Amino acid sequence: MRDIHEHTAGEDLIIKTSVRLMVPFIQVFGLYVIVHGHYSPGGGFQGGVILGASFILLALAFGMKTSQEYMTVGVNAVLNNLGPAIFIGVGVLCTLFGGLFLDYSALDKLIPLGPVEWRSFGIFLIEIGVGVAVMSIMVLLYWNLSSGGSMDEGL
Amino acid sequence: MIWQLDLMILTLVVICALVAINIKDLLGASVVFGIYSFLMCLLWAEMGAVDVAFTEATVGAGVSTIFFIAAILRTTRRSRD
Amino acid sequence: MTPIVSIWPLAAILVSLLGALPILLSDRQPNLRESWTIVIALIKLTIVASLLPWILEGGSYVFTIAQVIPGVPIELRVDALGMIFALVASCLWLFTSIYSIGYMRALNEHAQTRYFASFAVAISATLGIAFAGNLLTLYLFYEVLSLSTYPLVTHKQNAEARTSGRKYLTYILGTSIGLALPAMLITYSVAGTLDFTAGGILAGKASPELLALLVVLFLFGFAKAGLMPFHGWLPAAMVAPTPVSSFLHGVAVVKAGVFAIFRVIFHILGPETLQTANLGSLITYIAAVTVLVASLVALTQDSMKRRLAYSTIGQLAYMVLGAGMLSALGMLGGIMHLAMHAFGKITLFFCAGAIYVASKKKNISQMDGLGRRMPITYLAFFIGSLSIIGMPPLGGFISKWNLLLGAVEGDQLVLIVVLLVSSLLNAAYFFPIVYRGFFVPAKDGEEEGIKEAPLFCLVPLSVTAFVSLALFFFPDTLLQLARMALGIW
Amino acid sequence: MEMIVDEIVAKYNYWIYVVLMMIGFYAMIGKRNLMKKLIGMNIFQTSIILFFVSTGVKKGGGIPIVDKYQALAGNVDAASIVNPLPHVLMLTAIVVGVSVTGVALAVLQRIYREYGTLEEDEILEKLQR
Amino acid sequence: MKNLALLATLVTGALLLYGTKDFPAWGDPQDPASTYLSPYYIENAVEQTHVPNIVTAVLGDYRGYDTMFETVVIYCAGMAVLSVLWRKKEE
Amino acid sequence: MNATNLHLFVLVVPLLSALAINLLGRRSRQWIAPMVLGSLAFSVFGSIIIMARVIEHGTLSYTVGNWQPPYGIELVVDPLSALMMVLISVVALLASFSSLKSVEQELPGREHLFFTLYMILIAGLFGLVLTGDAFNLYVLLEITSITTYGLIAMGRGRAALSSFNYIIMGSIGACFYLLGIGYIYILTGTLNMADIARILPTLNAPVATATAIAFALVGLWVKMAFFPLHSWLPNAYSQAPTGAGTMVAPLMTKVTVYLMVRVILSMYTPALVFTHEWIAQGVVWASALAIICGSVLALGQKDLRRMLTYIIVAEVGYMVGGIFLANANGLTGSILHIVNDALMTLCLFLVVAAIIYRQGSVSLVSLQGVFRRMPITMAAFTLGAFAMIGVPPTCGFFSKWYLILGGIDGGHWEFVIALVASSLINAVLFFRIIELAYFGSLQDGDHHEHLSTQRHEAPWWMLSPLVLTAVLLIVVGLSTGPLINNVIRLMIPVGF
Repeated sequence: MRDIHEHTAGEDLIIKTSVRLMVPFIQVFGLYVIVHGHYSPGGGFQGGVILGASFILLALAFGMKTSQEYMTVGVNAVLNNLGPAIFIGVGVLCTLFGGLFLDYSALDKLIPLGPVEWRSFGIFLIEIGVGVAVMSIMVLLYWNLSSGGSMDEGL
Repeated sequence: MIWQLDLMILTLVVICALVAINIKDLLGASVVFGIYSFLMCLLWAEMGAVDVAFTEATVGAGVSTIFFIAAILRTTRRSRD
Repeated sequence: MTPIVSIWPLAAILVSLLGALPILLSDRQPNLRESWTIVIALIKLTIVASLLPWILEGGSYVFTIAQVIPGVPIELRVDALGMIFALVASCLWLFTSIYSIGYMRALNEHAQTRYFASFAVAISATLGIAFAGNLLTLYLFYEVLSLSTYPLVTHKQNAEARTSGRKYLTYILGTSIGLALPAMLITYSVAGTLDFTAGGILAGKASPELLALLVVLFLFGFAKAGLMPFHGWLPAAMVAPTPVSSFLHGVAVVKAGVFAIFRVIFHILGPETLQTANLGSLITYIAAVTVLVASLVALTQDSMKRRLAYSTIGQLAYMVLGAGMLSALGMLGGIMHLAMHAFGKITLFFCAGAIYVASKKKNISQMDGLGRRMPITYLAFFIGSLSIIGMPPLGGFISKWNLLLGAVEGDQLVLIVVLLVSSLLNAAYFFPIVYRGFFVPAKDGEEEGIKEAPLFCLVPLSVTAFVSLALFFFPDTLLQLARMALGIW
Repeated sequence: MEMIVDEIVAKYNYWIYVVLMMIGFYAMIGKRNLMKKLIGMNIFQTSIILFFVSTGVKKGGGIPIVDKYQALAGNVDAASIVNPLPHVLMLTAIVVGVSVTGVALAVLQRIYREYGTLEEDEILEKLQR
Repeated sequence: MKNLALLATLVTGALLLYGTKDFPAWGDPQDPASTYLSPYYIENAVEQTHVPNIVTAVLGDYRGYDTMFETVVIYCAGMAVLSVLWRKKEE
Repeated sequence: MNATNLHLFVLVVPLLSALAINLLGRRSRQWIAPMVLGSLAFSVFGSIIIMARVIEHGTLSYTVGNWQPPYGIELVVDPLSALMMVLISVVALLASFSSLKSVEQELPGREHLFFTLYMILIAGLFGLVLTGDAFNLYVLLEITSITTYGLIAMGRGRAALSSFNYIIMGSIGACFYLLGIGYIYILTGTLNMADIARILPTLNAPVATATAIAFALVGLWVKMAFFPLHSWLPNAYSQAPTGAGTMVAPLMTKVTVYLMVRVILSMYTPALVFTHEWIAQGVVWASALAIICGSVLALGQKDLRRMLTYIIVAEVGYMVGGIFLANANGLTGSILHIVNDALMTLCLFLVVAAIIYRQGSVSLVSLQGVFRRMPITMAAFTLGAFAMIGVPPTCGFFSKWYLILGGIDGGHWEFVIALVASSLINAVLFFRIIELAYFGSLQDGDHHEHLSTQRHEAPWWMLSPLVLTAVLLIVVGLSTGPLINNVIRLMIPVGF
């Protein structure tokens, strides 16, 4: 596995610099895809994958340790669970306010925005949940698959 | 929708699929599979399924290929068929 | 008369089933454990006896345990036929319990707790068979009986016991699942019910071919009745301790098989239906072959218990033969023989066990001169064998006489010959034992120190021998029950 | 003859999906390399997705994103927009596919750790020894 | 073995092809798939959810239950990979 | 909490607890047991309440997100699915007592991951039983599959390879099912099961309909390991961690059979599925073959767990055959057998777990004399074995009764013979083991005293669910009548 990193210094530098430059843009783009899923192609899943890909890119360019400085294993674990929890939580919340499961319009009783607006906002909420889950899981998958489960050194 | 384009991409897709399962080098196979996914993504975009195309672009051609490559580098590139 | 809904039949069954628990719990205290056994046996006999008067008046008891299949509940129904069997079984269990205590202690057997507990479960199942209200219930208890006797058969836990246990289960489970169960399902599918009904439930519903198939499936399916060629388990099962052989393989288990066949012939297939389809002779011929062959084989056996086992096979076939005559007298004889044979055969087994306890001898050829050392045992043995052969003044005579009358009435010459010949054969395999015991002198010094078996053994065998005798003079209750069972009083 | 040509023109792409499916399916059951089987599985899945997506196609239909204010005013022509339902279903199917692939790749690494090869024949040979 | 696989593939393929016989023509706006459920979504989604991307609307709301399980699927994949590749830390 | 949402909470509570277990169990093991047991206990109570309500009020329909079907996803709780919910929750609860103990022993450090997958699997099974939407069924099928892949691959040694085979076969199954649904979608334009059942018979597309039915059914058959598509099952189930086996083996195949019943009854309609008599007959023949082959293959096994997995293959044959007899008795028998077989398998697998916990192996050699060491466990095993053989009054007898009756009604004597033969083979199989366990090694003659007679019973965590299951076998057997009258009979379609 080590030989992959034995590139010439110049090549390595170019890759690292460009990745360093690209990653913030990719992340912003990912967020945009999640947030703008209502109006354009995209949504939680696609945005989540893009966000995850940015971390994967970091791991590819700088090694796994570096990517784990941006997102530690512990944070990743919390995000893993947080994503689905947001989704299911929103669903449960709807039932607590007297509606059926995932009936976002019931949340109108929580903050009166109007049932239809709440549907739109509810979709937004769950898209965030999906995004968080997908992002963290994609990173987790990459960490594990590329390190054979030890999650310390990558390719 | 342009049927000539459609047919051309479909042919390419079939060729890619055949190559992907017949190439002896697994790394090559997964790269070809990435191309296959990308062509699929074109096909879907052309069919009006923009969301699916976007997803396939990020997943099939992107993350999925990376996973394949990661796993192949951890295991072996060799394949007898 | 409308049946009385009563929980007592269930209680009679449950008392020994639940009784297995205190027996298991008092594992460490043999005295307590065995008093439990006797107490339970007494309670059981009392309950069964208390059911008798109402039955004699022509009534019956029913109790539904569970509704399992539409039209076929798990149901208990006490009628005259069941009462005979239940009475005989619960009565003899008491004697056997007492005998067991003497036998097991004298031989210092291992795992006595398991032994007594399994015994209790087995007797529950036996009563369940007797009180079953329909074929499904009967089948249920039949299977429970098969399985609960497995630990008893394999009690010794050695290689021989294992082989015998295998044989036992192969025959019993194989036939009941492979033959009786499909037969029962076909019956249900044709008749829509499985209730025991006087005159049968298949009248006018089944073709003669189907009936013939059912007869064969049922006869061999209830292999506990030991009809050849499915008799092999019985001699094999003789590796069990003698109380087990005596009670289960002289009374409970084998009679359960015969009883099941009775039920099927009387209350499922229906004598008249069979008569119309001319299937009586099918049953009688199957039985007659078994009667003769088993008696002949018994002659050649040297092991005491094996000889008794083959004798049992022959006698069981007598009962089936009686039922198969489909005439009132023949069927009466069959039912009576079920009771009479039970008392006679258990006496013989008790004696065999007593001889083993006292002398550790299993083979007839070694038993020269023992009769002088153990006169009471040998006298009881003599009485028992006379009853089985069918000599007056013993119970066996009544049943065999009726069988003979039934054969004469039906002009079935072959059967008359079979009955007479086999009685002669019976005599031929029993008398030598008695003769050797009393008149052939023992080899030098062999019988030193041999004396009568412990009292726990001796008393039961004397009592059963006495009952065999008494039944000749007071057979009225049994006869009345048997007539009621056949609806001809 | 006319009919056959019509049939071909109307359904040729269904046939191509079937060909893709067959390629994937063959790879799954016929190839002896476990990674190849996995690639075959992915091809199989994508072909099904393609099949589903194409059920939503309308000749001349637009993408399923409408103008909010026009839609609220009721100015949407359902016939001019492709069917969005298959797209939704297939998004889910893609996710399922990548999840299964991920798990399978992990399992493959375990197998490689255990046997040092990904060829089914070689593994079976090792197992017999 | 390979021939058997080829045979199975061909049989499956032939069945699938044969099954397309009754299909409506490809891209026909009048086929049941385009006329039964989808017009409802296209016409009402924006009104009922204020989301112009109909796919997102259907994904997030009408078939949100599916999407919930989609998320759970990917979560499961993560956990499965983690547990399958798990190694003791000392190693 | 609104009572109308109860059936959803039966599903959501295990799902949420899975997340919580993952998060909290990572820090401390102590969190795991209370959360697993608590949420499953909730599910048990919830599903019993639902069952009572369904019996009282009839089928309940639930629309997720308040979108009327067919636009939204509909959840349907009819008597059968209520029954399945009770079954799943009870089996899962009983199994998890044992799993908690055996996972602690086998997979230290991975317990939180194991139980996360485990709880999601249970939630997925609930979802499968509840759903009334064809595509949702696919998604849930994949959830249960992925969790099972993971659970199985956590085992040692060959487990990974078995898991991979399962992944390939499982994916083929799921893809076939999806193809079937795709065909249906093209033809009808809907995904709601009731809607499909309404539209499908009105269509004039026999070939495509037949293909759709065939593919969906074959897909499910792969998933349920119907002979000859069974090859993945024995390895997968016997090499899984013990804790996973106790849960997966009783439920997975049974729920898939349930799905087949559901798909046939309320999606494709029996009239369409059984149009061609020769197909139904062929399937019955195939299931007769499955029964015989499964049983015979079981005879050749030298390990108790492997033997049980082959028996599962045979039992799948029972259920599929019963359904394709296409008569009321056969269907009743199949549905009854789903319940009974789940309990029997649970009982036997709990025994396996208990023995493995104490001795580390259930190969036949290691079972010698185990009766002395673990009498209560083996007593329960004996009961489970009786149920498998079909000895009354254990529940196994009654479902077999109906199946045979169905075979007689339909004139399928090959099926009847197969059933009887498999009962006999089961008797041989189980008595072989009981004998081994009872007699021990007879190498050293009659000196049974010399065998290890040390009582070393499994811990109470494993023993109590085992005893309870054994008792349940008889209780369920005796309550067959009410079960049929109140639940199953309501599910038999008119004209059967």
